[in-house]
Amino acid sequence: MTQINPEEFIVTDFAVREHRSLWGDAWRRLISSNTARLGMFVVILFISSATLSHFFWEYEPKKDLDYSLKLKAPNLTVTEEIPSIHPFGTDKLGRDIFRRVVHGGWNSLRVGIVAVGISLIFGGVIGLLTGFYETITMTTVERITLFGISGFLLGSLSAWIANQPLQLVGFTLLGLVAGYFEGFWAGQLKRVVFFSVLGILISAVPALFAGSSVALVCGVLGLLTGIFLALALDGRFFSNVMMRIMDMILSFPGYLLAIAIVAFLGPGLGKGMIAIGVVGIPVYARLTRSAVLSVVNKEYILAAQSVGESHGRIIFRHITPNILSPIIVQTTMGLANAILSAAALGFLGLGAIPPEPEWGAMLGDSYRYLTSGAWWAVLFPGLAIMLSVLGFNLLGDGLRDALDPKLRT
Amino acid sequence: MTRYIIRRIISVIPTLIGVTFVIFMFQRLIPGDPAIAMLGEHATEDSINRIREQFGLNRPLFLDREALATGDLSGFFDSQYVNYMERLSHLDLGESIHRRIPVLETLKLRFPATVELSLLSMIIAILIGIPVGIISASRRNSLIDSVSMVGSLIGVSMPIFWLGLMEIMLLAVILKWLPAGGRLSTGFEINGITHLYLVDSLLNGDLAGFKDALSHIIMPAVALATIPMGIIARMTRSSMLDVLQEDYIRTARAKGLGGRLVLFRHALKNAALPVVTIIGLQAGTLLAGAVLTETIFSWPGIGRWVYDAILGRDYPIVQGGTLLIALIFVAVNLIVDILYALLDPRIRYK
Amino acid sequence: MKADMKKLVEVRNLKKYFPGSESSFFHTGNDVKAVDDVSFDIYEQETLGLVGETGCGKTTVGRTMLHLYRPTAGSILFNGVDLITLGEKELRHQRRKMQMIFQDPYASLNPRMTVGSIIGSPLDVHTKQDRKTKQDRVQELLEMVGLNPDFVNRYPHEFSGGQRQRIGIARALALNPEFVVCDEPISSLDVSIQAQVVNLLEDLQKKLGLTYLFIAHDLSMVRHISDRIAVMYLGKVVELADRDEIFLNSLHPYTQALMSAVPVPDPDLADKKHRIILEGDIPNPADPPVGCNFNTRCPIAVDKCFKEEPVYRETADKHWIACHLVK
Amino acid sequence: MKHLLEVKNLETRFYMQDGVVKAVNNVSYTMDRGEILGVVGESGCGKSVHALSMMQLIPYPPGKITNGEVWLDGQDLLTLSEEEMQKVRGREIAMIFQDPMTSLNPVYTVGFQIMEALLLHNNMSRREARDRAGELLELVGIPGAKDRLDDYPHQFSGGMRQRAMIAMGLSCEPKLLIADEPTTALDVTIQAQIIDLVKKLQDELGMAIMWITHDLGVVAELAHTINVMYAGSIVETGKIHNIYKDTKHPYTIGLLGSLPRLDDAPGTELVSIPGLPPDLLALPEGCPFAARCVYRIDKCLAEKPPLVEINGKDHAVACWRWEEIAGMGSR
Repeated sequence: MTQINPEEFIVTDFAVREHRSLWGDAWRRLISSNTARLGMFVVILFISSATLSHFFWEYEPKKDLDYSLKLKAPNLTVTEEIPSIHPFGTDKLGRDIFRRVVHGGWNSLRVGIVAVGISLIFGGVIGLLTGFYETITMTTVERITLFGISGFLLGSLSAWIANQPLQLVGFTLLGLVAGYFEGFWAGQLKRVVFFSVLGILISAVPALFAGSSVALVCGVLGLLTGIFLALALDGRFFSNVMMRIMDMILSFPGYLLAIAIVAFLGPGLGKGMIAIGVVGIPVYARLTRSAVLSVVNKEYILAAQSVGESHGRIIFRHITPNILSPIIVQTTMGLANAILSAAALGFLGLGAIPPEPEWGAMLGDSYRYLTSGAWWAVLFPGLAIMLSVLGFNLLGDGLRDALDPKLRT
Repeated sequence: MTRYIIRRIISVIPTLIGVTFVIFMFQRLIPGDPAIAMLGEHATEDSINRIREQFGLNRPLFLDREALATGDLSGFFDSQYVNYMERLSHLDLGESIHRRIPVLETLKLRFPATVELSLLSMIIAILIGIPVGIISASRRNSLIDSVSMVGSLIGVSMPIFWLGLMEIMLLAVILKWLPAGGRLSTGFEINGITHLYLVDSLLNGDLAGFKDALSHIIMPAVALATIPMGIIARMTRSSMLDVLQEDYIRTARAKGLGGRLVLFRHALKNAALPVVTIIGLQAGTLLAGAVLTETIFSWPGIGRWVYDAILGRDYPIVQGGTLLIALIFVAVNLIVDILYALLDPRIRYK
Repeated sequence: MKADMKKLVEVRNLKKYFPGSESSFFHTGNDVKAVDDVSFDIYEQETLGLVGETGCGKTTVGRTMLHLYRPTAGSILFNGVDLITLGEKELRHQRRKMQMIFQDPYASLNPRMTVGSIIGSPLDVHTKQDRKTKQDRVQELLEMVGLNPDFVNRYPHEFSGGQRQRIGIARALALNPEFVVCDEPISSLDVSIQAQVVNLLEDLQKKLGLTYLFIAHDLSMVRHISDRIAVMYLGKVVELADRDEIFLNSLHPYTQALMSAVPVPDPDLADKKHRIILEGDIPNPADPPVGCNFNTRCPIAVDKCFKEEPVYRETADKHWIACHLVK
Repeated sequence: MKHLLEVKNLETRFYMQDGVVKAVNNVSYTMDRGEILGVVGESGCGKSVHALSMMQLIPYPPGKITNGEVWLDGQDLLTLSEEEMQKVRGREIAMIFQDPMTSLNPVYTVGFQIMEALLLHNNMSRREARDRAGELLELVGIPGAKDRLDDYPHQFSGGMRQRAMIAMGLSCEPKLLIADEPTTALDVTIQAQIIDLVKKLQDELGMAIMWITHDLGVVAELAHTINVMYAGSIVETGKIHNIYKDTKHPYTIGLLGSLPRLDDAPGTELVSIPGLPPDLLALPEGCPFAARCVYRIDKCLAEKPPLVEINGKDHAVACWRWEEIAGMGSR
């Protein structure tokens, strides 16, 4: 009975499939869905038309004025009455709507990118730090910085009251000491008493020069700071505090907050971008945090720790590449929302300052003429908003299916 | 369960304080001086000081450290913020600068209009969004599925204000079926306990009034409902798809349950959980969207009123209006959380 | 058991408590006592099996020994050095000597990194070697674990479960460690692949003189690979002895029940086996029973077991036991 | 005596994006009343898919039963419409699944989920159904069964949930209970409880049980007959003793060889099967196990061996060289 001896036994140890990276697979899936292709087409059209027109199609909004062409319907042939072709017709100042719509695209693109940029950078960093330090225990250096900063922040109130910036130094030092000696009498009453006494010394004593009641108030604040620093401050507490702040901002309806910010800061595209960006921060913070939490509990992070990789390397080599998928999807959808919000602000007169071409503002100026039949002045800017927003949303939807294929069995 | 509700209510308090603080801070962020804005550029020096005194604008923002230095503890706390919170605690929202009417009065007057509009558009969004989501989930990758999903994407990408204008153009200007704006035609009078015209007119059996109120509200409601409708449809679909892949659905089918029973009894109740949360969030977007719709349809709600106040720098109204909208938003989310706990026994019996 | 061998790792009264769900900032709710006062030694080039069911704390012991979790109490001596006293820099240096292999082949490799960089990352962290030497070392490691060196640029998702576990092993061996914690390395593999990985681990132990802590819930595989076996229940070691001593005359009722519950792949033996079926469920680790933590399910529990915790002590022939009724 | 269940060349395909997965490749076997059949194989061998195919629970798309007949008590299940199939599921054939944590609906009480099956298949009032559910929970050994009817699944431990699943499966006295890896997710001591319970219930109620698992030990303790599956087809089938004592197929030999035995002499090396599990997207022409088989000859690569009966129904094997392969016997 012949039995092949295992040594020279050729085992096809690898079913031959061509080498494919994860991003390659995702791209193939993206291309295969037609809604995603449609979305990509619209987005590319929008971006290229906006940038090309901005750099290569001269347009001076201030000089563009021609009362003779006021509110003309769209015409594709030159007639004696209308010397030039206006595919989208003209608005109340006789300006060619087509040209302004194309140039308006550049402003919407700018608002979208800057606003989403603000939300992504701030929200992303907050989400990354809270998610990471909620699970991974801090190294001494990280703990000391956290304690130091908390000491500084809490101390600033008493320093302001006593009008003595020196107290700030004292409080920060208190924080650093509490952070460094975390093990010292850990979890015992003695530690709380020790640090609260120190807190009172730092705040009340110097405040005595400013007045007895000032010293009293500062002393109370010092006591509270001491107790706070004595308790085991850790990543979880830091994450909870940050998330509560995010909830607070999120409890404000987005539009309204943006409107309030812009109204208070005054109209203008730049302020609009900041407003929409700030409103978006909590959305990205929560999204990034949940993505980080799903990655940080995986075993390859524990493996990285067991090899002794530094936190920085773990964050950039292991965590960031694996949380990109949900962030890419949210960024695409975020761009869509930013364009929509910018247009809304423009419509309310809080966005771009006329005569700057901006779709929302164009709608806002011309909707009064609707009842007198000038439908084209309202139709085309609105259509431009909807199509560009739809394009980004379609692309975002396609990206979600491509990057996280669990839904496609 | 009650422990969970109490904990949820307690956790809302810091958010509320935070919201009032944020609104207070916005108030003080304005470039320029509110007193001048109220009286106009060329007001006299002392009249400005009188206004500042009257509105307590010259008190320090938070804490008065000079007063403390002189040993006056109560003076220490006598600051704009503390007074603001004090007045807030007994619902004194101050007076409108331009019209001298207490903010609360106008609020009470205009609030029902916004509630009626938001409520109706939310009902429309739910009644259309959820069924569309369920149907496209149960017939995955079919024609209906892709049509409804692209449709809901269009809904989500729709600029409300533009849709409103298109509605007016088509239905009011060209076809003249519906009135272009306002809440009620002249000559109609509907008053009742709820101040919601549709409800009151039905209660009083005033059909003509109901028809007129409906013809006024339908266009803004549809405009306002498009975005939430799209979001709810998409969320229902993805939540149903997730649930339909769970093991207990396979167990239900293995027991011999028919497709319909599996879908509506086993899948829907689990899929409802994330949908309820989304509906809560949508309430916020609705209230904010009201500002736009009310402007186009000249709807006498608080959205339009706050917007005008913002432009007119009428701070008490801005403060009162935004605070009310934020409070509604927080309240709706609290209700959603409690509803979530009722639906999901895993939270009820911790 | 090689009596004269040097102790490589000594675990002294190790405790690891996790904050319970209710514990918030102010009051600590009932802590989950994942590991509650565990002590044992591991000798050089030995394989100590650590066996137990869900919630017994075996994985936590493995991870706390490498200071991946900070111990709540007790100490871990590695080559006589107590890890708790080491600063972060020295501890990182010490990690070269002690490595870990993980359970889930699909979660223990970074899906976005190539196999070459996964295996090479320990070298990046600890050595200043140039790219060429690192690449050669990675190729050598791949061959050592029976994988084709050309796979260097492939991604984890292109491999089967067994192959991924080999990549994990190669990563663990990159820095020539002395001690490797194998945390259920074969539990999520198919039977035929398990045997391949176990044979590989045994060959590597002989070739490189490694010391293993082999954690698993599959008693028959642990018996096959270990020199000595420790049985854990609800955070405590209930019995520790030589492999044959545990199987031929185990003393603790839980060990006996555990062994009788393991299904034997032989119909004749299966019928003859004296069957001990434990009643009830494994208690909640957040509030373990008073006295001996096995008293809720122990067939021979007496009232002393419900009052006092049994002392973990050594009987004559290096057979450690924690039970009142065993002399 | 006619067989309870007769499966004839059952074939299931999954049409995926990167190719067609041949999950089940003409599987044929029979089961009698009261028989406990062990279906054994590694992951991806099609053991669960073949059971789901019989119950027509394969999600279409992407799965599709492309061939075969499944005769249960003189009725070919594959020809039934969905409505007719619903009358069979739960009443004639019941199925319980692997992961107790997710197999019960978290938002309904355990009592309700058991009563649901009872009310569906026999016309009894809610009161009767509730009492019957209580009895069933007692039957499967859940302490204080009567007042646990209104508890939710998350208030049960893993072992308790699996018992509740068994109670649900047996509620309408099915002729065949399919258990798809019911104890894989449980601890050894809890698994022993469940196996002991299933044996008792089988004696009492006399239903046939198909126990799907990858654990050869559990099958040895429980089953009368065994089907060993590899890459979607049966490679060896027969009575327990023949398979364990007189193993013929190289794959079964390899499986038994790679299992550590409690009674092994120290230092015996495990005989592992070389190579990789089969890639169902690119199944080879000949015998699927050829790539990893030490007894491989050219014929194995060319043609797929049929299932040949050695002595009647008691032992059959699908291998060209089964005569030459020395009887494995117990090591």
